[in-house]
Amino acid sequence: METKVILDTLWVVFAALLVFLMNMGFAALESGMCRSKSTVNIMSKNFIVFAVSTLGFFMLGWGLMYGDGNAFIGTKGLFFVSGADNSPNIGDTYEGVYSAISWAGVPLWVKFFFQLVFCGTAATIVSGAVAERVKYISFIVFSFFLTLLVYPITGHWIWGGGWLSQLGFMDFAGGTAVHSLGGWAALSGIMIIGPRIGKYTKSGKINAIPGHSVALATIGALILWFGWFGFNPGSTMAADPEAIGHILVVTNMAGIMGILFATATAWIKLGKPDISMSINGLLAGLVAITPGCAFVSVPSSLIIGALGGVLVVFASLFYDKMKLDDPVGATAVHLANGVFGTLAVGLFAQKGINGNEVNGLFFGGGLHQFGIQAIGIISVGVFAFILTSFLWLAIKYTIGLRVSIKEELNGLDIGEHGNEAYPEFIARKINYTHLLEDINLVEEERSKQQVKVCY
Amino acid sequence: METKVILDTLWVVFAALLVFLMNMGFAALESGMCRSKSTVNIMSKNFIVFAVSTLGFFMLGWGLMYGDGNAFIGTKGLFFVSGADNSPNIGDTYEGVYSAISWAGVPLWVKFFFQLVFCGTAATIVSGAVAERVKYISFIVFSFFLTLLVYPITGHWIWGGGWLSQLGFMDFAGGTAVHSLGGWAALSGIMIIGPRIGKYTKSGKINAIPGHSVALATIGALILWFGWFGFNPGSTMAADPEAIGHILVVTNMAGIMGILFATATAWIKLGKPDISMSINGLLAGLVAITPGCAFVSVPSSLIIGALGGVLVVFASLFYDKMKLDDPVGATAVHLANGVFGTLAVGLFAQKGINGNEVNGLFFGGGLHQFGIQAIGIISVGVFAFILTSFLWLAIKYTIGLRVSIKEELNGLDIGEHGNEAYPEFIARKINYTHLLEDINLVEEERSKQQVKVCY
Amino acid sequence: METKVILDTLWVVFAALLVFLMNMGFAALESGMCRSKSTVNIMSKNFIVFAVSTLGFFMLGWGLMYGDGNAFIGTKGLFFVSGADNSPNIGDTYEGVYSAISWAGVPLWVKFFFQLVFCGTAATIVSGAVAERVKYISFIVFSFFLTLLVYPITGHWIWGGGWLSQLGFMDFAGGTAVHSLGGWAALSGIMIIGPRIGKYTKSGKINAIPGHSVALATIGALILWFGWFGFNPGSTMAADPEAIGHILVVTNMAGIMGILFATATAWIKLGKPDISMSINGLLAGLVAITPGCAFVSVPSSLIIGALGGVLVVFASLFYDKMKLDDPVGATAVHLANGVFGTLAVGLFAQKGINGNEVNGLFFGGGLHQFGIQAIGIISVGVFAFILTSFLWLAIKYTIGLRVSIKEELNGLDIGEHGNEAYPEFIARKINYTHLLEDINLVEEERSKQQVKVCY
Amino acid sequence: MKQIKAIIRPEKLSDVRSALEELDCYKGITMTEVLGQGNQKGIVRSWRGEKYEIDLIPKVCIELVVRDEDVNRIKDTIIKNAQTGEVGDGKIFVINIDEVIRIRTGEEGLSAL
Amino acid sequence: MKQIKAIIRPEKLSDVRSALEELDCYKGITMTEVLGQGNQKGIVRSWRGEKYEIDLIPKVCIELVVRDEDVNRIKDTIIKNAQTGEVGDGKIFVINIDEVIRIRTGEEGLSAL
Amino acid sequence: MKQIKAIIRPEKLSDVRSALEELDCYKGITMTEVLGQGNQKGIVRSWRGEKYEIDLIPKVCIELVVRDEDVNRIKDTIIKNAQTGEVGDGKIFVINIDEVIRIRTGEEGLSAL
Ligand SMILES: Nc1ncnc2c1ncn2[C@@H]1O[C@H](COP(=O)(O)OP(=O)(O)O)[C@@H](O)[C@H]1O
Ligand SMILES: Nc1ncnc2c1ncn2[C@@H]1O[C@H](COP(=O)(O)OP(=O)(O)O)[C@@H](O)[C@H]1O
Ligand SMILES: Nc1ncnc2c1ncn2[C@@H]1O[C@H](COP(=O)(O)OP(=O)(O)O)[C@@H](O)[C@H]1O
Repeated sequence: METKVILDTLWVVFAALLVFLMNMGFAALESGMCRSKSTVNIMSKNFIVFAVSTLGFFMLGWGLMYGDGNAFIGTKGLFFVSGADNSPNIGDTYEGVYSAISWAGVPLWVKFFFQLVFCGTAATIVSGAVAERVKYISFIVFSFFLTLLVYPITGHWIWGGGWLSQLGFMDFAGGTAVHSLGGWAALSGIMIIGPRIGKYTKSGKINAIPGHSVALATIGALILWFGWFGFNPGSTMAADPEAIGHILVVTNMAGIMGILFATATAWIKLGKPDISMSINGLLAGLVAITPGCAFVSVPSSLIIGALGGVLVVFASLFYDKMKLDDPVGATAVHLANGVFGTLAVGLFAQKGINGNEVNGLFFGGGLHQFGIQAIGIISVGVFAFILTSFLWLAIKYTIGLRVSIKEELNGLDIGEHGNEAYPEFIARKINYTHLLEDINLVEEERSKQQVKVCY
Repeated sequence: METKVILDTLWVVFAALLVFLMNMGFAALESGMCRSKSTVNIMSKNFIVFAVSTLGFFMLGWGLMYGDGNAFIGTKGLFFVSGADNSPNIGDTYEGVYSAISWAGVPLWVKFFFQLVFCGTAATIVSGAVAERVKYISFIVFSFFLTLLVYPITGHWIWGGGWLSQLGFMDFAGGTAVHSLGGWAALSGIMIIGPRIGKYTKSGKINAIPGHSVALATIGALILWFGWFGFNPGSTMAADPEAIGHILVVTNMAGIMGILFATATAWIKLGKPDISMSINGLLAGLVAITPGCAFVSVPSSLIIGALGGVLVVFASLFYDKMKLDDPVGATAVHLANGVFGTLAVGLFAQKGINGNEVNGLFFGGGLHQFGIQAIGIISVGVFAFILTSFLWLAIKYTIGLRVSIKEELNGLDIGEHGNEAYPEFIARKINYTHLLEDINLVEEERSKQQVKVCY
Repeated sequence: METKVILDTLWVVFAALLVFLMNMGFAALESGMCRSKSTVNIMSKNFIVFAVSTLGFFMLGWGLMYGDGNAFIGTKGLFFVSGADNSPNIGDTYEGVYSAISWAGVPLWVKFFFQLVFCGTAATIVSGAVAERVKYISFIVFSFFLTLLVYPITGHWIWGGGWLSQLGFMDFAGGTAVHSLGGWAALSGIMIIGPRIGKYTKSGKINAIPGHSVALATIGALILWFGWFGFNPGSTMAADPEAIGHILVVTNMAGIMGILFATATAWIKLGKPDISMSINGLLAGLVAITPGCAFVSVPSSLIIGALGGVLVVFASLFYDKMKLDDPVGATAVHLANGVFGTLAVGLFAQKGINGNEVNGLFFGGGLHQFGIQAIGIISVGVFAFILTSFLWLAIKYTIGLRVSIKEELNGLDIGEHGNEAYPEFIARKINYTHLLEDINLVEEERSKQQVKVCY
Repeated sequence: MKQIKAIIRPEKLSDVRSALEELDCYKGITMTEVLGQGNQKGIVRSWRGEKYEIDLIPKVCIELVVRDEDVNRIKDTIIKNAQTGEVGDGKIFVINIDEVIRIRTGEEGLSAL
Repeated sequence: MKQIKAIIRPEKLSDVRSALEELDCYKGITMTEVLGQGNQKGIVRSWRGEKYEIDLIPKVCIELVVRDEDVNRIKDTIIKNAQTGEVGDGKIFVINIDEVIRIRTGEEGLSAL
Repeated sequence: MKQIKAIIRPEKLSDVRSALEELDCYKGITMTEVLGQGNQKGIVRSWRGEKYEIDLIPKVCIELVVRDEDVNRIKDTIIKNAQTGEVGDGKIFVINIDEVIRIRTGEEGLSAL
């Protein structure tokens, strides 16, 4: 047994560190996809978000999520991961208050770190969506409560022995627990904070705001791809060769189909193979396969990835049409595909794959599992959307959510941080905005002063 | 035995992921070494190439390479890795159609993924060589067939139980199977596609076209260095401590000697320690040691690396003299040093190192092994060069190989992708070309129209 | 036992490679924090430094450090790691001349590689401190002797069975052996080489010289964070699940508290959450926890990290006040926090954590251990400072240490390397220096010629 | 002919340009990114604990060469659309042009505009 | 003295400069990266599914201050080498210069060129 | 009014600007990054083994519009502070300005400076 603990620990630590590296991937991707005047701000957000998440998840999040308790929240060993626990003992030999995760035969701190990097990912997803206008301190506060409260509660339902897991909800690596949760938090955020100045005009025009560095964005995407090989196969939390091999390949297949189909969709629909869509396609495929990666076959993963790749293009266009400004496409990637992927489990799951005992609709399992998946998606969605909306609004009416128009025009880097990302390079403003045409100024009419100082 | 499977799987997965990360290394290196107006294109190529390679290698490549068959190609279990296979059983207990790789005691999908990342590397090598002028779709098509057909066939000869492996050809981690193969495909490519506009003038002048970001290029090189520690030591496909340690050190030694000697050579010959040469020196040393890393001693690795470092400088100058425009030096690195390193096995191999049973020329083994190595190099070279030439030509005369002059002048990013890599930064064109002096325009005289629209 | 060797080897190789990747982290961080006109030079230094370190540590460093010998240096198996050794045998079964490290049950080359990446880190630290003015060749020569001689000798004292280890000096992962040693070498370097032109004026003004790319710097910091998870937990050199889990979490806790407290300190004291301080805060926390990561509890690590985060801000301001120009804050991070962290072991160490047998001051152990820590810090500091000062001065009076004023003004990239990092982007000189006000020109009065050609 | 050279705020460029394009006397424009200093204050930034002020503020310089009789309309259009009333709105300079040639055709004078 | 200010295509700069350097009346040049708009159409780009047009096209502005009698030769050389015949070749403007001073020596007038 | 346009070394900008700011006739400045070529030699660089020369050297162009009577003081201040005596110190050009308008207020003429 001792050897097994070591093997599992090596695997889980390795996987956790790959997921940790996704912090760098998101930082590069998100800043590359935004303007140079916000680079310091985005980098700062992505840099501090893991610090804040660690604090939130350590202080209370872990306990709420994995502490023994009721169907809705953990109630034991709540604070500072300090409950009784004799990990790496498992099964009957386990004695402690974190029994929902006692199946994993690794030391407690290893479990904690592995779960922490997942929690951090959910918080990072939000960062990109509200970028270029959210106040730094407000994002910090939001992330703290997200990781302290929101993520752990729905996490408890799904992975912590809560009601959804009892119901048989299947979410192997976090399509709902991590991605769509982060996506809902992002969605409520962009609805409440509003679009960037210059994005939508009163006359209904949608302005493209191109990212300032495709190099940075692509590097970020490649790092995320790399990290996902920890995210999905690592969720075994055990060094199981067959499962690891299977999930590795399934994950990659979905990712590449996401790339190929998003690229092709953009090429056909928009006329050129826009790289921003290829990147979003990769992530869409990876998100879509996340909940089901251990339960579906390789051919199914090709289909799921391909559908994810198509979906992300249309979702992006849809959000834009709804005037929901999401600079990096976080909602199109994580929300739309987190939902789709979770549903896909109910369609494509196959008995026997990695010991899975459920068949999806397409494999003769009927609509049963699909229904459960839908219940999970909706309940997590409603809960998360309401709670995060409340959080965003509470922040808005206390410390404020959005920087001033003047600061937004000059860039958050100078206003919020007193730094410039590239002080030596001469930049031009690509998106010369017709200021008085901008939809943001409608609501500003009340506060004329603000318009006054906006230049 | 079970434990050994787990250990080997952990090691192989870890190594495979390091090699996977080389995708990011190549993306950064290649785009950094080209102009900013091609950055989106290069990033897109390096991003989609692994997707295409996965498809090619999955659909047929794996079967051709590792399927049981004859001395030239695999014929069983050809499509979709769907042949019978009871991995991780090895040796006598193995039952299946991929017996050439049945020595590796890991699950089939792990084998597949490990081999896939090598296949992907070969395809990526080509990307840099034909950069800044090849059509995006044409590169995609070429990569597909390279990984579906060319790489697997020569791979079968070398690693799949084919005639070269029967002959005793030694290529531990792919100096010929991966690097020089990619190099030959690159060479035929740059011969057929021709140099970038502005590179060579009719009067014989060679214009330097500096890369747009040394930062990006160096980061890429450091990631490649990191990835190589998966590439070479991982090729054990088994968690063998002695072998891993030895190969790790030998690989690093060759790499650092490559850096030091290329830097010194450039310093002496060209007057300054040009970083582009230091980077190419690293890669040269790493490629040169790749085929022999398990068979040569640490002192030998120092020599091989040093020779690789010198070779790459002269090879770069030679290709330029031959008017073979290779923006990133892919041929000087992967072809010249892949060939050199494979020959070096015949010179430096030593009995007893990691169970090796052959002595090279310098250790009393005579010319025997050297001869076999030469046969392997030549046969793979001739085959790959002809087949890839045919592929490039077929593409040229169907969908076309090269973008229009106008598009090349404006940059492929806008023409092919409708994106700009750095839309906010003001860039200047470094290499103001004397258009009418350019050798490309000679062949254009036939098609005057094209010249007309070129501005 | 065999399985244990494999497990330990996998872990050590994995950890070593994470530390290796810190080369990329430092390269990105340091170049991002300096001006674009020095980018090629910094990248070149960080690229070649691992090559030089490998050579130095291979030729003699390893032998001096781990060879059996006296309390001050190793004397057996000195050159080329060629002493007798039957690793991975350990304990009584070990026969060889590197007994100080015979406790680690991995093959010799794995030990060597693991120690090498630490040695390389020490050399890299220096690189950032003397950046933007040191001659390339001079830095190469210094690094060679640092890794050949200085690092190994103090390393022998601490880890090689020398007098400090006999005394009971505790430095788990190298707060003194690596970080403060590198810091002392950096400090003597910046004292002898003097500040960059434009940094300090005769009238006492301190000019900020902002880094040219916050994106690059932040990416570098995130990679360093990732690498540190190899640095600290890897120093177990054994796949010990409990220890790995503990050290992982403790390291991360210190890092995040470093971020949070440095950010807050900067926000309060300087008015804005300057990202350069957040980054330095992370590194400060990580350095501070390095020596004690295996000996202190999680709560203690929170405190140590927080103190490190505050310390680094004040240390940065202090160095600037002393007119010690350290472009990237290497001394504030590695020296100040290496010293602080090593002392902190004497305060926070707790019996029982990972088999530790010593209590620090705060846990009832009295001042005993604190005293030993102080002795270690002082002796290593004095020795390293004197020896490296001597080295810098020897270089200064032979091949010269600093580039000419003209070259410094134009940037080292062109002068030293004949390259430009970003030849296509139009850059402006942010820090237009009042040349005749600069303190550097005082000492130049002697050599008027030099002033003449300086424009 | 006259060259009208205006230094304006970058945010105002779009408004100015679309207004100009509606004038029939508008023929073309050339624009440069510049840095300017006048009455407007700069912004303080910091790096590693030290503050520094960039008192040169990014502006856009637009140049239009127009017929003498169109100078006023162009001027007025620029003023109307670039004005915010805050310090830093910029300046317009008018300079005499001796000759204009269109490179494509070699035309000179008014028809080259 | 006159300032000859020409807006040309970036690709043509090398050809123009090497032709100018062969003239004995060539003394020096100052060049700026600019963006221009005239009859030439812009290029459409896209980002995340939305198209946008950059109708300001990168051009190079070269300025040479020359003696009055050399204006024509310079002008002709520029036209000859910058012309492609396609829309967007650019313009040449000639402006009168009152004074020229060489900073290095303080020389004024023609000898300062 | 006159426009004083000076091409100077980037390193000298700080010295020139702080000297100018001490003059009471100094009102504002606009600056552009330019590349210049004259008597000064370029620097040779290399890439992947091939050398290339960038003979266009980075310079800064400063423009000040001033009253006629202030031209000489400004000129002298620039010369004094931008001069190093080495080739490449740059040039000053003086150009006549017909009109000046302050966009913020619409003021014209001298009061607009
Ligand atoms: N005398 C001048 N010469 C050249 N440029 C000037 C002059 N005065 C102002 N400018 C330019 O006009 C811009 C705006 O001027 P400023 O004095 O700040 O605002 P305002 O004109 O509203 O008082 C400056 O940033 C500078 O580029
Ligand atoms: N009236 C003008 N004032 C200033 N610049 C102009 C004017 N007309 C044209 N330009 C500049 O000349 C460039 C080329 O002009 P364009 O009208 O596109 O081509 P062509 O002169 O061949 O018809 C423009 O991009 C712009 O920079
Ligand atoms: N005739 C000219 N027209 C326009 N710019 C010029 C001219 N001559 C020189 N310059 C500018 O002045 C700069 C310095 O000139 P240069 O001849 O190198 O030095 P110096 O004036 O000290 O002899 C050049 O880089 C160029 O920008």
